[in-house]
Amino acid sequence: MKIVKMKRENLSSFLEAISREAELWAPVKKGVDTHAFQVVKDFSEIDLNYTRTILPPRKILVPSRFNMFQATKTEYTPDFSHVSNKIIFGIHPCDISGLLTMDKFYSYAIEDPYYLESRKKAMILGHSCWPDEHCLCKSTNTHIVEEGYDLFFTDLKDFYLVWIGSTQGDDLIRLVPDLFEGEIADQDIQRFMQWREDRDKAYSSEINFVAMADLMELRYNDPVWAKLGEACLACGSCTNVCPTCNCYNVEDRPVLGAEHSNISRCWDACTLENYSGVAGGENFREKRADRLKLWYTHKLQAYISKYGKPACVGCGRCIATCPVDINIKTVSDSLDGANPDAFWNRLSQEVTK
Amino acid sequence: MSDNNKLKIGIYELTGCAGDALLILDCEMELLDIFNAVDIQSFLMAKSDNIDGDLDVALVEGSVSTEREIEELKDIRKRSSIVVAFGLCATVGGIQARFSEEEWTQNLKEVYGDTEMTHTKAVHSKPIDAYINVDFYLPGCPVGKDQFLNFFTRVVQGAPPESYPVPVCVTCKYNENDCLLNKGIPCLGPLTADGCGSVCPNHDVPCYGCWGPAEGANLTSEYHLLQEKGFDIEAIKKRMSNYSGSKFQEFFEQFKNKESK
Amino acid sequence: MKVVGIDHLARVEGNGGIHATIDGKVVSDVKFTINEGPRLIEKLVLGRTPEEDASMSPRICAICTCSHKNAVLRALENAMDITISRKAYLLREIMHMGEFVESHSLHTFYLALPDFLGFPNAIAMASEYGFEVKIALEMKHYGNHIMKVTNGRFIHGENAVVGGFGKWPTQEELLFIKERALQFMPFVFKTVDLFCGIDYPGVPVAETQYMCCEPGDDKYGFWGDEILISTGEKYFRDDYTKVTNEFVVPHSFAKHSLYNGNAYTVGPLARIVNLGERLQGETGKMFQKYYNDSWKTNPFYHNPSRALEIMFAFERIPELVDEFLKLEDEAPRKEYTPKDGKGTGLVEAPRGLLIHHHEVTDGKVSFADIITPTAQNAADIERYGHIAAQALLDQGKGDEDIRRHLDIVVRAYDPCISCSAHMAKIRNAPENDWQLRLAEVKDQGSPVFIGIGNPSLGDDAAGIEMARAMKQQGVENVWLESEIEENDGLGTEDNGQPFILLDAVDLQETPGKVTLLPMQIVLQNSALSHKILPIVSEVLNPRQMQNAYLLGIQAGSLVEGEGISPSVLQAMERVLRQLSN
Amino acid sequence: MNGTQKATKSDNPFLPEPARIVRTYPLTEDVNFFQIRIADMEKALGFSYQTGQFAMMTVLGAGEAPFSISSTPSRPGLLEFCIRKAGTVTNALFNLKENDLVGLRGPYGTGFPVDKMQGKDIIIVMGGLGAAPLRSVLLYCLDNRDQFGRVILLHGAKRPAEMLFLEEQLELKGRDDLECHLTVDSDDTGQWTEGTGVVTTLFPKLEGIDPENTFGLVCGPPIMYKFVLQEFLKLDIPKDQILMTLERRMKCGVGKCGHCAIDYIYTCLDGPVFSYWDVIHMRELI
Repeated sequence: MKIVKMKRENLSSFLEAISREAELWAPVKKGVDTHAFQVVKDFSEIDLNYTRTILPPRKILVPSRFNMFQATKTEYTPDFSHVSNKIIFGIHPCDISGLLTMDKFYSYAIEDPYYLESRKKAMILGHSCWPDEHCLCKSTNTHIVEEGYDLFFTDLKDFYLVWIGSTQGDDLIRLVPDLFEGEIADQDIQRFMQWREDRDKAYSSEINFVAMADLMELRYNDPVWAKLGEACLACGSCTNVCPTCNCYNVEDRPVLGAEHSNISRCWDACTLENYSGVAGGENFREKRADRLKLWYTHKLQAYISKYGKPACVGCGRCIATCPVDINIKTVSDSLDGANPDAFWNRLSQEVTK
Repeated sequence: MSDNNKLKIGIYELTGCAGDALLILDCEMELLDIFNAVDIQSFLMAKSDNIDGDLDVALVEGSVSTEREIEELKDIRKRSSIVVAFGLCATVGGIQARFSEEEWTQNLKEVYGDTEMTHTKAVHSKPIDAYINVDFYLPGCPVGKDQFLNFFTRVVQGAPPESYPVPVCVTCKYNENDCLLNKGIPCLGPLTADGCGSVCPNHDVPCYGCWGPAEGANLTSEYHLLQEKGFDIEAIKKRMSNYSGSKFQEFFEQFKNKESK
Repeated sequence: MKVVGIDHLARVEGNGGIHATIDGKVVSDVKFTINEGPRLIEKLVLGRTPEEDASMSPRICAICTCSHKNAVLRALENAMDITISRKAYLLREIMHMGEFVESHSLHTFYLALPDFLGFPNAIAMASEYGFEVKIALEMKHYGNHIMKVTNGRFIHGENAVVGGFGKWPTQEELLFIKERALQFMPFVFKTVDLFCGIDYPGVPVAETQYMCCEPGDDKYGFWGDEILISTGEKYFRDDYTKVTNEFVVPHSFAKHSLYNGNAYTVGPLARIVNLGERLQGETGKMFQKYYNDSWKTNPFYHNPSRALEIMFAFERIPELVDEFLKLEDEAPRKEYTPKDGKGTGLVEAPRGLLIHHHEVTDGKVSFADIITPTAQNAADIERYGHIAAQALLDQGKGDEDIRRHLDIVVRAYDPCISCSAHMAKIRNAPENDWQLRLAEVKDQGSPVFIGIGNPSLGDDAAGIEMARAMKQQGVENVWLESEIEENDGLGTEDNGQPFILLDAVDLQETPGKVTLLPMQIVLQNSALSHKILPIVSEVLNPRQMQNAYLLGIQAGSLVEGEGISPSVLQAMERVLRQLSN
Repeated sequence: MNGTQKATKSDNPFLPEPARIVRTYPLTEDVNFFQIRIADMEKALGFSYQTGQFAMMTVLGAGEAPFSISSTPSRPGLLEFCIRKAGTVTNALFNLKENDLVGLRGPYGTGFPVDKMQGKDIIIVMGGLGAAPLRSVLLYCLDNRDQFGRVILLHGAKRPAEMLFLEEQLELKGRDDLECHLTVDSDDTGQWTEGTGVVTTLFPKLEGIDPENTFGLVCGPPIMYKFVLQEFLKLDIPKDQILMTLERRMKCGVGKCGHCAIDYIYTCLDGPVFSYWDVIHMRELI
C-alpha cells in the first residue's frame, strides 16, 4: 500500500490519460438529484458530488442482460462480448464492499467465468464520500475499505490523497507520474485525520447491524413480516438496486432468419411474484411476506454461513428506493424493537370509500 | 406462399386501435424475415389474398364488441391450435371494457341514440377469454416490439416463451429513472405489467398502466400510498381503472376483500 | 337483386367493409360499414384528469396516434389557456411529420401500390420491386424513429403532455433525424415521380367539396385554428359543428357527416386541392409539374397527393430541427393548474381533418367530442362508390370488377377504421329488399307521396293509379303529378319528412319488379333521370332532395291506350299493401 | 481489449454438451422416458455421477431446466430421465424424436451417500414423479446387491395408469432379494392386484426393521414428505439416515442464479439430497 498526493486541478489530466487505456465509467447526473454510472467521454459530465447512484456498479460487470452463448444444436459457443477493459472511477467504499461480496459469491464452489472475467478486466478507482441521512455504512463497517480497489481517491478539497491498492493501480499512476507527489506534508496528514473525524460524525442514521443475524432467527415468526408483506409492492426495486444481489434468469431466444439461438442471462429478483415458481404451476413463495423474509434472511443471515459476512453494505439504496419504506433501516428498527412500526403505518389508516 | 412446413399464422383484428397489427408492420427491418419464416394465411391490414383455413397460431387483437365478432372469434378458435390474445384489448378488454354492463348500455344510448344497427349488434366490450380459451397472452398498448419478436421467433421454433411477468418498476430501475412515486407523482409502475421498457417514466411521465395489471400487483398498498400523498380516492380508482379493462372489476374485488379483513 | 362487395377490406387500418346492392341494372345502394364495435372513447375520458385524457383519447387509433395526441393537446391547452413554448411547438410539429412520413409511406407503398402494380401485397411485390420495397420500409422506419425520439415510442407515445413534453430529445438524436431526412431526398423525388406518373383508373365525376385546416400565413401545413372549405368558406375552430354535423347511420358504428347537405372529402387530396398552390421549394415545383384539374374529380389522386406530402415533410423536417436547436434551452413543459374551459383542437391527420373538442370542469374532463377523418369521408366514400359502381355496371362489367374497384376506391381514402370505430362486398339483394328499405325510410317520418306517369300509356299509369288508390284509402300527403303543377309546389309543411315518388320505370327487368332508390342515385342514371328530373327539381329543394326516393315498378307494356298489365297490377297491390302498413 | 475473447470451454460450468436422444417412450399420459447419450463418446463415458444427482438439459430455442437422473452410475454411457410435460422446456422436449439433439450439462448437486449406506438396509419410498431420482438409487442397490442389506421399495401412485416404471417394478417383484410393495390411491381399472391406499398404508407391511441399521429414502409430491417422515420416525430410523430429494426452480445448477435458495442453502449445491437432520431446523424446506 502506498499513498500519494495529487492536486485537484490534475484530475482531468489524469482522467484524460487513463481514458486512453480503457472505457471510462463514472457517476454522472441522471435525474433531478439522482446519479448513474455511465461511460464518460466528456469529463465535465462527471459529478463526484454524489451520494449514491440508482443502480450499483455491479451493472457494469454484470449487465442487466447479456449473452452467454450463441448456440446451434451441435455447438454452444460462449459469448463474452460484455467483457472488456473498463475503468470504473468514482466508486464509493460501500460499493467496493459490494463488489468484494460479489467476488466471494461468484467464486464460491464453482467459479462463474462471466463475472470473474468481467471483474478481472475492470479497474476500480474508488472515491471518498460524505454520508446523507440514508447512509448506514458506518453501522455495517463498510465506510472504509482496505482492499478491492486499484486506486482510491480521498477528496481533501484542493488535493487528493490517493491510495494505491494494486500493481495495476500503480501502473496507472506511472502513466502520468508528474501529476503525483510522493511527499505528503504533515499538514496534509492532519487534514486527512480531521476529515475522517468529521465524516464519522456526519452519520445521522444507524442500525443494530451486529444483532441482525440473530434477530432474523429470533423474530422469524414475528407478525411484522406479515405486515411488511401487506405493504410490499412486490416491484423488485429493493433487489435491483442492491449492490449484493445477483439472482438471474436465463432466456433462450432464437434469432429470426438465422439458425442459431442466443442464450442470455438477465437479472431476476426474489421479491418478484414468479421467482420461485416451477414448471407445472407450483410456486414455493407465493406470499410477498415469504419473499421479503427470504431476501432479508438470505442477505443478513445466510450469507454469513456461506461467505463469512452478511451481504448488506449500508449503501442506503433500498431506503432511497422503496416507495413504501420497506428497507434495511425500517426492517432492522422493527425487528430490534427500537420502533416496531417503523416500516410503515399506512395500512392501519382508515379507508373511507 | 404455400410452403407446407411453415407454421400457418393468422392475424385478426377485432375492436381496437389496430395498433398491435400495425406493430407487426412496424418491425420494418424484420418484416421480410417474418413473412419468410411463416405462412401468413390471413392478415387483413397487410394483404388481400387472405384464407380462412386451419391455423397453427392465431394472433387476435382487439376486444370483442359486436355479436359478429363473437362468431368470428369462435370460428378462429375452432380453426387454430394456439390462440394468442394480442395486445391489451384482447387480454383485458382495453380501455373500452372498463364500463360495467349498465354504464355501457347507458353510454351507448347517449352516443348512438335509438338507432338500431343493421349490420351487427354491439355488445359490452370484453377480452377474448370471455368467449374462448386463450393459450397465450401478450399484453400491451400496443404490444412491445421486442415482446412480439421474442414471442414470434420462439413460436417459430415451436416453443412459446415462458411467461415471466414483472412490473414496470423492474425495467424502470434498469433504466435508472427517478422514482416518480417517491416524488409524489401518481405513477402506476408497480401495478402494471412490464414490456414497454418503462417508456413513460423514461420521459419523466408517470406510468398510466397501459399494459394492464401486473400479476401479483399489490393494489391495496399503492392505493394507500397514493392516498397518503394526497390523492383522493375517486381519482386513484379512476386512474387505476383506465387501462385495466374488465379485469379491473376483479382486481378491485380483491382489494375490497382485503379491506374488509 | 344482389349485393356485391367486401366484408373485410384488406390493406386498410382496422376492420370494415363496403357493399353495393345491385338491383338488376341499377346500383340501388352502397354502404360503407364499420365492423368494429363502438368504443365510446368520448365517454371513457369523462371524469378523468386532462393528463389522463391526453393519454387515453389517442388510443382511438394506432396509426394516427400522434395526430390524436396533437389534437387532444391543442384542445385541452385551448380549454385551459395554456400556451406552450416555441420549442415544444416545433417538437410537436417534428413529431407530426414523423407520423406523416410513417403513415404515408406505409399507405402508398404497402397498401396502395400493389393495387396499381397487380400484386396481392407488398411482400409479394418485393420479388420484382425489391429496391422500392426495401427503401420504403426504411422510410417508414424513419417515420417511426422520429415518433419514438419525440414521443417516446412508435405507437401511443406519451412524451407529449399537456403543457409541452416530458423530456426533450438530445441534440444528437435531432441532428440524426435531420441528416437522415437529407439522405432520403433522392428516393423522395422518385416517390413523387412514381405516384404522380401512375395512370389512375377512375370514373370521372363532378368534383366534391374539399375540407382541411387553414394553416394560416398562406402556408402549407398540418394544423391551424380554422377550417377551410374548397367553396371558400372558413370557420373558426370552435364553430366546427357548423361544418361537420355528425349523425348516426344504421349500418355503421362510425357517424357520418355532411356539409351543406352534401358529402365532402378530407385528406391529402383535400389539402392539395385547397392548399397546393402554397407549396414551396421542391414540393412546390413538383406540384406545378404534376397537378391539374382532373385531380379534383377522382379520389385515386389521394395517392399522388400523399407522395407530395411525403416530400413536403422531408423538406420541412430539417427546417424544424434547425429552428429547434437554435432556441435557448428551457423547461420542456409548462406547469399548469387545471382551470375550467372549453377548447377545440384542429389538426390534419394523414387521412384528413381531425377535430377534438374537450371541456374541463373542476380539473376533470366534463365533455369530449372527437370527429375523425374517416367518419367525415364515409359519406363521400359511399357517394363516389355508388357512382363508380353504376358506371361500371353500365359498361357491362361483372361483379368481380365492381367488387375490386370498390375495394381500391375505399383504400384510396386510406380509411382508418379504428379511428371511426374496418370494409367491400357485392350482395344480391333479397326479393323483398325494397320492403326493408321502405321500412327504413318510413322510420324517418311520415312520407309525402307523389304519383307520376302517363295515365293513358299502358303500365306508365302505375304511379298515378297507386297515388289515387292511396288517396281513396285516406292516406295523408299524397299528391298526383298533375296536382303539383297546378299548385306550383307542395302545400305541405316542411318538417324533414321523406319524399317518395311512385312511378313505372324501365330498367329492363322482369315486369312487376319493384325497386326503391335514393333520388341522388336516380339523378345519376340517365335512363331514369330524364323523366323525373323536371318534376323533382321544381318541387324539392336541395335539402329535401337528400331525403327523396323513387319507388319504381318495372313496366311491361307501354302501349298507348292499353290498360295496366297483370304483372304490374300484382306489383301495385304488393306495394299498396306495404305502404298502408 | 478483445471483447469477443472466450473463456476456455472447460472453464465454463454453464456450457452444455450436445447430446442425442437415443430412445424415448411414454411411461404415463404425461410422463415420458428419455435415454440420452452425450454425442461425444469419450465425454459420454466420462460423465460420472452419483445416484440422486441432477443434470441441466437444454432444448434449443425453448430453454434449459434441471432433471433428476433416473439411471444408475453402475451402467455408464447412457443417461436416463423420466420427465413430466409441465412447462415450456418439457413441452418442446416432448416434441423431439429419437436421434434429435439436446444440450446436457452436469451432474450437479449432492447424491445419495451410497458409501455410508453400504451394508445397511434401505427403504425407498417413492410417489408420483419422485420415482425419477429414486429409481437411480434403487437400480444402483440392485446392481450392487451384495453391498446392501435388505432393499425395500414402497411405491404409491394415484391410479395404476399413473405409476411410473410399473412394468419394470412388477418384474422386479419377482426378485427374492427385493421387497417390493406397490399401492394406488384408487383402482379405476378393476385389474389391479397390488395394494390400494396412500403410500403410508404400506408401512405396516414392513417387519423386523432394525432402525439403527436402516436408511429411509423418500421423494414424492410435497404433501407426501410430512407423512412418510412421520412413519420413518415411528420406525426410529435416525434422522441422519432419513434422506429425501427436493425440487426447486433452478436456472444454473451451480449456486449462482439464486432461485433454489432456501434459508442459508442452495438446493443445487447443498441438495437436492438432504437428510432429515439437515432440514429439521430449516423452515420452508418441506
